[in-house]
Amino acid sequence: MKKRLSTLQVLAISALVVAVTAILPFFVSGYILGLLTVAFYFGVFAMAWDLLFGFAGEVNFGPTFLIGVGAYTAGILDNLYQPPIIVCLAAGTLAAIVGGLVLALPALRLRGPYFGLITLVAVLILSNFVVVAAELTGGEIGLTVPDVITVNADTNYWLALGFMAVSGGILYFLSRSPIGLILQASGQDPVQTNALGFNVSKHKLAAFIVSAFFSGLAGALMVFYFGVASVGTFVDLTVAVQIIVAAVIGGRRTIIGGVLGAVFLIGANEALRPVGDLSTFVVSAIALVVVLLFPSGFLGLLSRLRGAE
Amino acid sequence: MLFWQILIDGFAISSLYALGATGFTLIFGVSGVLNLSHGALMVAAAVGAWALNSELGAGAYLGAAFGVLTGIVLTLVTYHVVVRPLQLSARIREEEKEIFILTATLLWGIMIQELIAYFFTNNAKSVLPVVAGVVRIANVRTPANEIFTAIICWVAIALLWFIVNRTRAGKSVLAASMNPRGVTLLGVELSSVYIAVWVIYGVLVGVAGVLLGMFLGVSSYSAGPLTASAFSIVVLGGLGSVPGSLIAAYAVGYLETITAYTISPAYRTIPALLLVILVMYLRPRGLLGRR
Amino acid sequence: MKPWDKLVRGGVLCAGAAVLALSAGTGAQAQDKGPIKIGVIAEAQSVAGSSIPQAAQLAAEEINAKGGVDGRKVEIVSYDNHSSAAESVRAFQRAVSQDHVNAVIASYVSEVVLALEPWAARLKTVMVTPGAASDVITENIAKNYDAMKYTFHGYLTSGALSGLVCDAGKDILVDGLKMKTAVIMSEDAAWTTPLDAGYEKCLPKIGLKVVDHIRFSPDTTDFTPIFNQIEAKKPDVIITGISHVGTQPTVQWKSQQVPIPMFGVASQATNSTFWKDTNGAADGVLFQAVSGPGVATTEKTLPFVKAFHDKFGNDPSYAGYTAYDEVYYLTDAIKRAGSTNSDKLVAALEKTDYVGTIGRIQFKGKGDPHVHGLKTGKGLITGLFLQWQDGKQVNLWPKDLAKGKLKFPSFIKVSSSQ
Amino acid sequence: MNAPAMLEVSGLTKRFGGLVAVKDIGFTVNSGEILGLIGPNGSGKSTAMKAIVGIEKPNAGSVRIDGVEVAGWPSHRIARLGVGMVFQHSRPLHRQTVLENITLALLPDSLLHLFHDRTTEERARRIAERVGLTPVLERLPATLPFADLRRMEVAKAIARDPKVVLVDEPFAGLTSKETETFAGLIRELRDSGHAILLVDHNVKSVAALADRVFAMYVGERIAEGTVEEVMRDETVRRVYLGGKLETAARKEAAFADRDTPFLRVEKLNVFYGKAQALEDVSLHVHKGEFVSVVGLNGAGKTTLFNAISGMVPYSGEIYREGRPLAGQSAAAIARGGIVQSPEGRDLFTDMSVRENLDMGGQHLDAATAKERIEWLFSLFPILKTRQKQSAGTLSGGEQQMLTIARSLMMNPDMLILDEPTLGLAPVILEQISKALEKLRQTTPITVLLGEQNVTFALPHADRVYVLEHSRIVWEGEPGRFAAEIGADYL
Repeated sequence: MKKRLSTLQVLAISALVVAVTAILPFFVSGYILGLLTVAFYFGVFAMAWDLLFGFAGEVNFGPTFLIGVGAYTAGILDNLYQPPIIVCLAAGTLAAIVGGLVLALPALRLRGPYFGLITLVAVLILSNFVVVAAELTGGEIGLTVPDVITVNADTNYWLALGFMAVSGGILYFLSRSPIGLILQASGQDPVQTNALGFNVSKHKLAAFIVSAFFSGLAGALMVFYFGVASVGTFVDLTVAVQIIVAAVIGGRRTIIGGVLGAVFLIGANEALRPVGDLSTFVVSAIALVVVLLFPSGFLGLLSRLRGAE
Repeated sequence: MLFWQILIDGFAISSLYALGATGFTLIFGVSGVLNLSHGALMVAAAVGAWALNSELGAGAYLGAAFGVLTGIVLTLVTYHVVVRPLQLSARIREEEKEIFILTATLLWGIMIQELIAYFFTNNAKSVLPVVAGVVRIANVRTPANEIFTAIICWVAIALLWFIVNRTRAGKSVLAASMNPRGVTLLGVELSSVYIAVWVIYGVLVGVAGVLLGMFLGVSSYSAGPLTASAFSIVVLGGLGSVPGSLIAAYAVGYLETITAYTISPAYRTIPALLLVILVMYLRPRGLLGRR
Repeated sequence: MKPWDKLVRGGVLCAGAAVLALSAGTGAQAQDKGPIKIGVIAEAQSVAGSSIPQAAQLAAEEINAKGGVDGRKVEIVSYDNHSSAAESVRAFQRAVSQDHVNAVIASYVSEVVLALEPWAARLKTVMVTPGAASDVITENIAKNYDAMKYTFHGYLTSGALSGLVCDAGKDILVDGLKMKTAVIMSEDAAWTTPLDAGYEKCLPKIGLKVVDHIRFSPDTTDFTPIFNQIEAKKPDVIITGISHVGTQPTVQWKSQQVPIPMFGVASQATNSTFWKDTNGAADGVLFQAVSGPGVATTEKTLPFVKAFHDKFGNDPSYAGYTAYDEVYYLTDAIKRAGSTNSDKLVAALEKTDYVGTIGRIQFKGKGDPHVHGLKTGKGLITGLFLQWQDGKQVNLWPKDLAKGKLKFPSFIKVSSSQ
Repeated sequence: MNAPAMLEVSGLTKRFGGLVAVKDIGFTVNSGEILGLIGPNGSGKSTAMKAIVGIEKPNAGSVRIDGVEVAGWPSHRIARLGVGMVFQHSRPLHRQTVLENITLALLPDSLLHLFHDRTTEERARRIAERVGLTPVLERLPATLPFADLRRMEVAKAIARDPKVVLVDEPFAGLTSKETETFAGLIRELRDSGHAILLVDHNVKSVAALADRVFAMYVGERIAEGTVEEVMRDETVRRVYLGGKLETAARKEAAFADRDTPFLRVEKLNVFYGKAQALEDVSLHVHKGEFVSVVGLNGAGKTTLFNAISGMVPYSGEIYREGRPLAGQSAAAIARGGIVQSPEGRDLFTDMSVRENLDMGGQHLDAATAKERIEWLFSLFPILKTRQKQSAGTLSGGEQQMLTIARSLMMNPDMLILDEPTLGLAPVILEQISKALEKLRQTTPITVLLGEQNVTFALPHADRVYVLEHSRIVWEGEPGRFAAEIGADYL
């Protein structure tokens, strides 16, 4: 019988991987760093989504609602008043948490596809709002913010890596903590979990807040990396699809699988540049094959291989 | 005048919504599948019709027929390559199959969309209408194609109603949507019922796609919004309920048209989205939802 | 273009990319002696975008065939941005920090160019856009010239476009057809804000009263209500500002048989495939353009179109013309600057005076609210006014370049005398 | 008794729309006492249980836990106050070990409790030891035998030492040996002072454990008292056994196909995951014979019928007229003439009565179908007047008749009837009973009937099998039933 890795072991292995990736800037080009920077932020999106879906059991088609709210709040604030970036980040995160609460209200009432629709509609309304309130948001052209954190590729990379590592650590720790257990039980069988004496609504609400916190903060940080907030980057359903696909092919209910999925998606898209226009097609096809043949994702595949040894 | 305009224009667009949503809800009602490649299939049908006519000069009728055929073939491929393997998979827990089918059909839709963009660019295309010209109804100049669209939509819906309520095979489909076990116990192979449903769905998708291509035009970008709108209409009406979808399609269609006429075309979709949220809060199972 | 051509071409491109990748390894050392590299970031799947790398490649090959720039070859490195601002930023970073390009030609989408603009400043790399129209691009430069000066607007701004539409409108609509009233119909997008403001200002000046102004969401698919609303105002002409919304307005204009001509900016109409995409609904549509088939705007226009057609099998989009010119004047500026240093290159580009395929190109100077925008007017860029007639784009304006006469489909009722 | 009541229920009422599922129910359970709450399916006992723990909000009445009024509270608060519930079907955490599953139940309902601590784990270990799970602590639930999964559920329910423990169908799916150990476990709980409510179908299954029994039927109390009192109770006897039995069995030797019976089942085994639903079941049915399979709920009747109908995978053999049925699809078996009228009825609720019948007669030509419908209307006259009504709006009895009629439309060689009496009023039972008798007298049809209601099962039967805990424990003529095994059926 195979023994699962303990939380500490996983954190140790992850720390090692992070340490190795941290010295990458001394070896690889700025371009690959830029690629990984984006992949790390996407990884955080995917991990935050996994907390909601994999643990709390909420099918959220609109992770970009939380991300978009965070990103645009931070961007608009910077554009209007140019406070220190840290203030913008805090405001974006806060707004995303409020968004998370708004989203959580129907989630406590609706199940499955019905809640899924609400999240979808939330994204559509947000993107409509961005276009309609073009004065404030820059419309579908996008909002260019005056400040970025830094233009140095190495610094940006380390920032994203650090943020991803810390977020991943916290989310993973939470998922393995007593709260993670309760959340998972709530997602699987809310009636029984209630009867065990747990306030399922309270825990789900907490999951929404945590997920919104990381989604919003990551979104806000990414605004100050790109220097621009646009519907196509932060809100659009295609971005939501990428996040969900990253989390699913990385391995659901693993938290850290989301990072693997994100790095794979963005890396594959890049590696496939030679096939030109077909790269998205090929990446989708690979992801579909993973979903069809390896339903537990990369991490599931990995643990199967380990089990076979 | 404005009243008549809204009435007539709203009717055509609503009929089209209704036809698109009917197939979507039928497939959910019978086999429990939410097919997120719905929009991509519709676009593929429309582009098929467009391509045969524009690239090979086949004419409007042949083009439309080819478009519908494209829809049917791709729908069956969707079922056999994407949906069926997941439904049969022993490695995925039953309660997780829903999210897997959602993800897989989503990816499949993107693949179709990308292939269309690759071969035919993502420019918007409109299918050559079978009928051209305009007609005056109640002093509103209405394109003949709009009337044609509404008629075909209703003919298709009526035909569907007839098949489902008046033929043996159709009855089995209807029965299976209420109780698949009951159908099996009466000696009807569920697997053939499923194939029949997917074929019907394919026809509906094909016809809706081609009509959409004639009426409004499509591009590979339309796939996502089309799926989203079918999804909202179907959930609004109550998942699996065909009459519910019809009502929801008209509610959304008219709400959009009224907004476009009386407020501003820029806000067209917003009230409909708010309506969805409102209904979800008041009636969490949709207008006519049962489960 | 036929699908199988594309497959073959895809194969060739793959092979080319492999060779490029190999040669890049050896060439990266000798920066100043190696080839001049120009990055092209564009939307490969759209008709307007796909011409950009093709036209740039054509220009580079022509320059190289004549011995290059001071002996240095010109090399185009292209990136597909999938119409996404985020992917464009990534491509821009890659172009600068990995592929060490000397300048970038980027996109026809304003969203993308605006996203890249700060990066051009941060990475101090010259960027020219062949097709974006937003006035904000140049306004940004004016606001903070020293930082933002690396961006050049190689296409007309919306404000400039509205002026050109009015110029043509005066001759064709007011003088020619005695029209008096107009409705402005434009998509609700940032690029149309200055365009509409321009229309509102210049249309009354040429004698067209604006009786209504309709802005609609770029996601609109059903235009019936919009056309009905316009018709109710009984204007003589619809002045358009449409791009992202695609072919739908045109198709429904025809199917609904709206008896009022459309005139103005309609980016999709400039594509040679527009007739096919709209099943001929384009017939009679009037649109502003910087170039047109068979129209010798300058002596370079027709040879370019021919070469492009021979090489790629279709006609270039409007962004193709500008991208082609941009490679020429970029390399020319590098030659004049005697260096690929970005600051020297900016200085040289500002002195550009180059006759390209769309006219004589000069940039507005420091101090202008639209610094680094193209100068327009007689002797510089006047633009054209074309009409779709029987599957062809026919130029009507200016008169000296006209190739045909105004002609409307039967459902259009031009009757300004009522 | 002098001890204060730990659980005190009075006037408890729960309505679903127009249906009154629980009507004015009241009872008490003291600490150190086991009360059996029994009632046939549909009697409202599960709803009563859910209303007590707060999963369903009661419409009226009071529920007191150790004196505290909790009616209407959310279930997590009731649980925190000291109510543990052992669910019949539960979904444990698949990716967590048994130990972690038990630890879950010990966690505080707090968002600030972020670290696992040793003491909680120690407590979890002790609880596991108490229920006998120590050897499997580190295993995943999916690898456990079914009995251990039930133990784990008990461990979770008692983890925080609740005052009241509710157990839903304590012995369903357990073998007799496992049942014994499990009963021992529950007894221990009682002896350590818990108040225990066992919810089950009949007296017998809780007889050995319960100190008192409370019996329900269609939402109402019918009897209360010691096991012996309730077993003697007239109403209970009528509900479970009915009146006196008259049988009219034909001798087995009278059937022509003695060597190769119409249906032969041999060493049938069926598993649902870990739980064994059928164990080495063998039986046979002759052509034209009427065979009843008698067994309590959960004994395996439905599983047996579903195996014959090809709807669940099995090991062993099922022969029809000497040829194996394995490999045929469920629909093909039905088309071949073995038609099931299922327990859950599986009607097409939005279709009319007539349409439901038409669905059954799909393969018939129009004339034959018409003839058959006429015949069925003579068998069930009420259906004729309800022709246009949609099936979902029929009463339970009418639905049952429609289900049987729909199966008969298939013109079956053999009709499998699964629990046709479930939740029906006695007057309806009589009508159905008459129809079956008519069927038996006037047609050559073979019938395999599954029933927990002995009164209904015996009169028509030529032969009877008794199924208990997944096994056939008795076989014989109905006349011998009462004397040999009848007492088990209360």
